[in-house]
This record gives sequence, structure tokens and C-alpha cells, in this order.
Amino acid sequence: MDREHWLGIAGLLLLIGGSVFGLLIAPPEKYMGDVGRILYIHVPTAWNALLIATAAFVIAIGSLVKRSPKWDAALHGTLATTALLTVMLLIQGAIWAKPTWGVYWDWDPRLTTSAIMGVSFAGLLALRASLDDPERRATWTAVGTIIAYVDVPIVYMSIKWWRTLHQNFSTPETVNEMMVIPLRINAFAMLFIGIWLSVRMARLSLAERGAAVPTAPASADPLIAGRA
Amino acid sequence: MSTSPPAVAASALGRAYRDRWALADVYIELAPGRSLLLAGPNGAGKTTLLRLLATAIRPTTGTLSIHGLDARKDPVEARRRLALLSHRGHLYSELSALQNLSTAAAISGREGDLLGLLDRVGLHARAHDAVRTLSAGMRKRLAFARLLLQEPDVVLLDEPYGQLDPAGFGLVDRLIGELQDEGRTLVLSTHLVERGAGILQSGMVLVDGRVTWVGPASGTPAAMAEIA
Amino acid sequence: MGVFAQTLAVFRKDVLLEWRGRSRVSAVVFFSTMTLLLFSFAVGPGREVLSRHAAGYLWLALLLSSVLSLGESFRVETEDEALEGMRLLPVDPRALFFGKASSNFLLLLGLALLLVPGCLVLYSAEIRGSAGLLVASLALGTGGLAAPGTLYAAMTARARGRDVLLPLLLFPLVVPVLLASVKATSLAMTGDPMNQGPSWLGVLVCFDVVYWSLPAILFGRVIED
Amino acid sequence: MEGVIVGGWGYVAAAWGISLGLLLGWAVVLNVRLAAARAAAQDEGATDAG
Repeated sequence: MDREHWLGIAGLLLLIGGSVFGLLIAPPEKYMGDVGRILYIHVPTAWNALLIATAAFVIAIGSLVKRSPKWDAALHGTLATTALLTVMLLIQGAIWAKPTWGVYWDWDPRLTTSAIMGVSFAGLLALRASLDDPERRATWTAVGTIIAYVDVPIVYMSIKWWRTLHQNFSTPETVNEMMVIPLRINAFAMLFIGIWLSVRMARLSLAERGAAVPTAPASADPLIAGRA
Repeated sequence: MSTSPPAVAASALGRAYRDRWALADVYIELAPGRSLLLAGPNGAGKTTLLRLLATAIRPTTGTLSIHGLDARKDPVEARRRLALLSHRGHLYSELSALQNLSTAAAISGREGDLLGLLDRVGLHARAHDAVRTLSAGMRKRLAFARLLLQEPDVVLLDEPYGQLDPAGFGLVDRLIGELQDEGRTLVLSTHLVERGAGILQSGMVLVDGRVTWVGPASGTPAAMAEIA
Repeated sequence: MGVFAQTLAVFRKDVLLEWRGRSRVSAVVFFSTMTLLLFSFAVGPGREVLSRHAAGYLWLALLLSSVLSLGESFRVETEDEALEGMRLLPVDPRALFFGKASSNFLLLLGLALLLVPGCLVLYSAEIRGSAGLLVASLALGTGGLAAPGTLYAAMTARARGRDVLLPLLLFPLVVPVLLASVKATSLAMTGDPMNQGPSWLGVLVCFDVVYWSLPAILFGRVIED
Repeated sequence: MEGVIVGGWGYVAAAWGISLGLLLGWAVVLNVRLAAARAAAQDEGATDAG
């Protein structure tokens, strides 16, 4: 059994625990009522999407420096996981926005930034899929990831200046203990599951890349051209 | 033996594409002013070797130094001393022959009698015509002029006789002779083994990405006959 | 030989290429004019709506055309592997980037300036703010498109399905530039009583610094083989 | 204190359901593809050896 399965199992158990706590035990939110429970999955998803995107950025730099298939596979894994979490984030955000703001989409900076981040990362996955040469694919994915990641705060700021209409999420410090617990549990649950998914994707990426280059047989007594 | 470093020193040079070695375990040690003939059937790795020597592609294994400069650490300096005549023309088809030359001259910071260069390769009359209107043979001549412009210490020629008419053959022979007289180092690949053997010093036969024979150029036709 | 002199040489070559290929450049101009027309068909002939959103349509037309001209600028480079020829000269890759990006910038800016009269005529837009703000917003905005566009065009020119990949990668990236440019251009067209224009220009300058420096660092890795 | 939202369990169920569904679906797809890729690699290895 691959080692990362322990993380997957831990994440799954935590997610079950956090869900039960968040959905059944924690009291309804003061203003949003039961709809506020969406935050117990939404906020951990958001944290981890950003966290794993940051990991992708760091891995992209590493991949440019190291030029090794393993770094590229790790980058592929974190990119795919970020894209998945971003899609979840958008759907949760839209569902949360409907009862809260009355519309599914309100050009809120965070939601819009997530959408743009999702499209950027999906674009990188599409770029990967259209390249055959593994070295070029690795370099270009890494370059694209660095640029897309650096762009995230720029997009966020620009949309914030462009239109400020956001109702801030409650932060764990200002809500009561019963609300902090499911947030924390689910944050770790999503982190573990995110890592598990990234590692699985990285393994898949390596496996689909095909057999590793066999080491070239070096002759003990090489023929040296040009001496004659 | 002189104490100056070899013009071309390759050690265990190899390049893999996916799980296939296009070239592996190549050793070259070419003193300044010497010349090397590359022979071998189609797909043997001659072009890959020349592109590796030209720093157009990165080696998967091994080291390359040009006049003592590590080609990997200091590619810009290495490129100052070498030039490649490639299958690919490296020409802008919209620009005129002269404009192609003047662009290359300006970017590499060289000055010279560009019209004189075109005269040397027999293209003087077409200097102001767009490259797109030139025949394949004329483009080859123009590519040759571009190489001469760079005054390379190490001259890399990939199939210099390709696409040329008999007059072109004579021109290439003459130019190669001049380059040798000027003390430049030559690496040349050609299917016209007899022709190459007549004007070069050392020889090397590649089959399937491996070096199968090295020796004096005069022995190359016999070595090629053996593998045929 | 410094990076600047090399950049200048590359820039000169690219301007020359654009001049030689001016029939293609003019096709891009017609395309962008066509998009301006299409927007009015989509929105309807209401003069008031059209003039109010003229800046937005102008930038969308520019964005759509930029993909064509950027893609074209690398088609001539990959046709006969001419870019590889440049790369094998003793040249700093940053010079190749800055030269290419500058010529693309010049082309887009020219296109933007050509589209302004189109907007004035078709959308009955006016320049109620300052012309200086208008030109500055167009220049800073097209600058923000040209640099990352050059980097991504260098990549997608050699990928399968390049025609869809370039906009897919470039458009989300340049959203900030689009937002800020539309705001600034719009202020120049509809009037700027609160004098917000300069702060949007400042924002664009910051974006341009990021969008020109980061790709310049990464370009060398993108074009290597 | 205007607009305390009452009810809304439908939204909660949709958000959690879709999220967990996506996670689960992706996990299954990923592991099936990985198993297939590994099986293919093993086949190839067997033919190479044989």
C-alpha cells in the first residue's frame, strides 16, 4: 500500500467528524442561521486551495531549478488538486451567495479571484495536455504556474478596487468555540485529503509519462573521436 | 601536445527523448584547427550530436566544453565562439537576404562587409530579395553567409551539401578549405562520405545513437561500407 | 555588447518584420473594427448605452485582436526556426524578450489608437476627459497585454491547439490590466470630475512593472529546447 | 436585526453534497486511472522481458 493512504484515511475520518460536528452539533450562525454551516466546508476549502496553490508555486520554482520528472509530477499533482478545490470553492460560494446576497454571483473579489485562478490553473493543465515533449512540458508548466500564482494577489486587488461589495466572512476569533471546532477539524481534513489527492495525481503523472529513461550503457573503454 | 584546451571536448555526451536515447556515450576531443567527419545512416544521431555541440539542445548526460568554456554554465560565451549550419534555415522568409544578415550582425554585435559576404556565397545579385523568393539551394548559401558572418572558432555543419547544385558543392568545398586555412575547427556531418573524407582529418561513425568507429577521416568510407 | 543594444537590434528586426508583413497587420485592424461593429449589433443601437460603454468595447476588441497579432508574431519565428537562430547567437535571452515584447507593444498601441476614432464614430463616444489620460491609459494597458502575451505566444506557438491555448492562458492573466485600463479609458471618455484617472494610471504602472519583469526572467527557459 | 435567514438546509445540503461528491468522484477517477496506468506499465515490462 502506498504510504499516502494513511493521510487519506486520516483526512476521511476527520472530514466525517468535522461534518457531523458542523452539521449536527454546532449551533446555527447568529445572522445566517443554518445556511452559515456552508462555511464549515467553504472556509477550509478556501484555505487549502490557497495553501496548495502556494505549494504548487514553490514546487514550480523547484521544478525549474531541478529539472527532474519527480518535481514535474509533484507540480502536476498540486495543480490538479488546486483546480479541483477551486471548482468546489466556486460552487460552494455561489450556493452560499444565493440566500445571503440574493444572487448566485455578485462579483465579490474573493469569488471572482477564485474563478480567475481556477481558469488560469485549468489553462495550465490544458497546456500540459497539448505538449508531447516531457521536458518542454515541465518547463512551461512551471513558468505558467509561477506567473499565474503571482497574478492571484494582483487580480484580487484589482477587483477589490474595481468594486468593493463584500460582506466579510466571520473569522474564527470572533465566533464562539463551537464554531471554531468544525472549522479547524475540516481544515485539517481538507489538507490531508488535498495532499493525498496531490500525491495520487503525481504518481499517475509519473506512471503515464512512461518508463523512466533507462540509463545509457557506458562503455568501459570509450571511443574518443578527434584524436586521430 | 599543446597546452591550450581542446576546441571541442565532449565527455559521455548523451541525449534522451522520452525513453529512447537519440545519442549516448559520445566522446570527442578536437584540438583547435582540427576537423571531424560525422558519418552514419539516417537517424543515427548526427544531427542530435551537432545540435548538442551547438548548445541548441541540452545534454541529458555528459559535459561539453568549447575552448575550455563549460557550455552549460556559460552558453552565451560558448555561442560567441561557435556557429551551426542547420537543416533548419534559421531565416526570416519575409526579410531580404541582406536584412537577415544585418539582423544577425547587429544582435551578435559584429560588423562586416555584408554585401561582400553575399558575394562570397554567390548571392550578391539577390541581396535585396525576400528570402521567401529564394530557392532551397540559395537559402542554404545564405545560411552559410550567416555562419561566416559570425566568424566562429568552431564551425558545425549539418549536411552542408544538402539541396545544393554541383556549383554549390564546389562552393562549399572552397569555403570549407578557407575555414580550415584560417585555423578554425570543423565538425561536419554528411552522407557524401567520400567527399567529406577527402577534405577532413578525423572520422566518426554513428549507428543508432552509438559511436561504432573512430579513426582518421580517410578510413570512414570503409567503416561505413562495413555497416551497410 | 549590452542587453540594451541587443534589445534594440531585436526590436528593429521585429518592426521590420511587421512592416514586411503589413498586409497581415492590416487584416488584424479590419478584424478589430469588425468586432467594434459586432458589439453594437449585440447591444442594440441605443446610442446612450453604446457611448457609456465605449471604453469597455474598445478594450475587448483590442484583447481579441491582440491574440491574433501575438500569435502571428511568433508564427514568423517558428516557420523556419528563425527564433532558434537568434537564440544561438551570443545574445542575452532578455534582449530577445524585450525586443519582441516592445514591437508587439508598439503594434497593439497603434491598433488602440486606430480604434479610438472607430469608437467615436460608431458609438458616438466623446473625449470629455483629457486626451492625455486616454493615450496614457491605452499605452499602459497595451503594455500590460504585450509583455505576458509575448511570453505565452512563445509557448503556445509550439503547442498543439495554439489558437485556443493563447487566449485561455492570457485572458485570465490580464484581467487586472483590463479592469484598470477600461476604468482609465472610460474616465478619459466620459469625463473625470473626481480626478480618479491618475490613480488608475498608477495602478497600471505597477502592473506593467510586474508583467514586464517576471516574463523577462522566465523567457530564456521558455525558448530553450 | 433584519434578515436572520431561517431554514436553508437545502443550500447546506447542496453545498456539502456537491463538494463531497466532487472529492469522492475525483478520488475514484484518479485511483482507477492510476491502477490502469500501473497495470499497463507492468504489461509493458512483461513484454519487454519476454
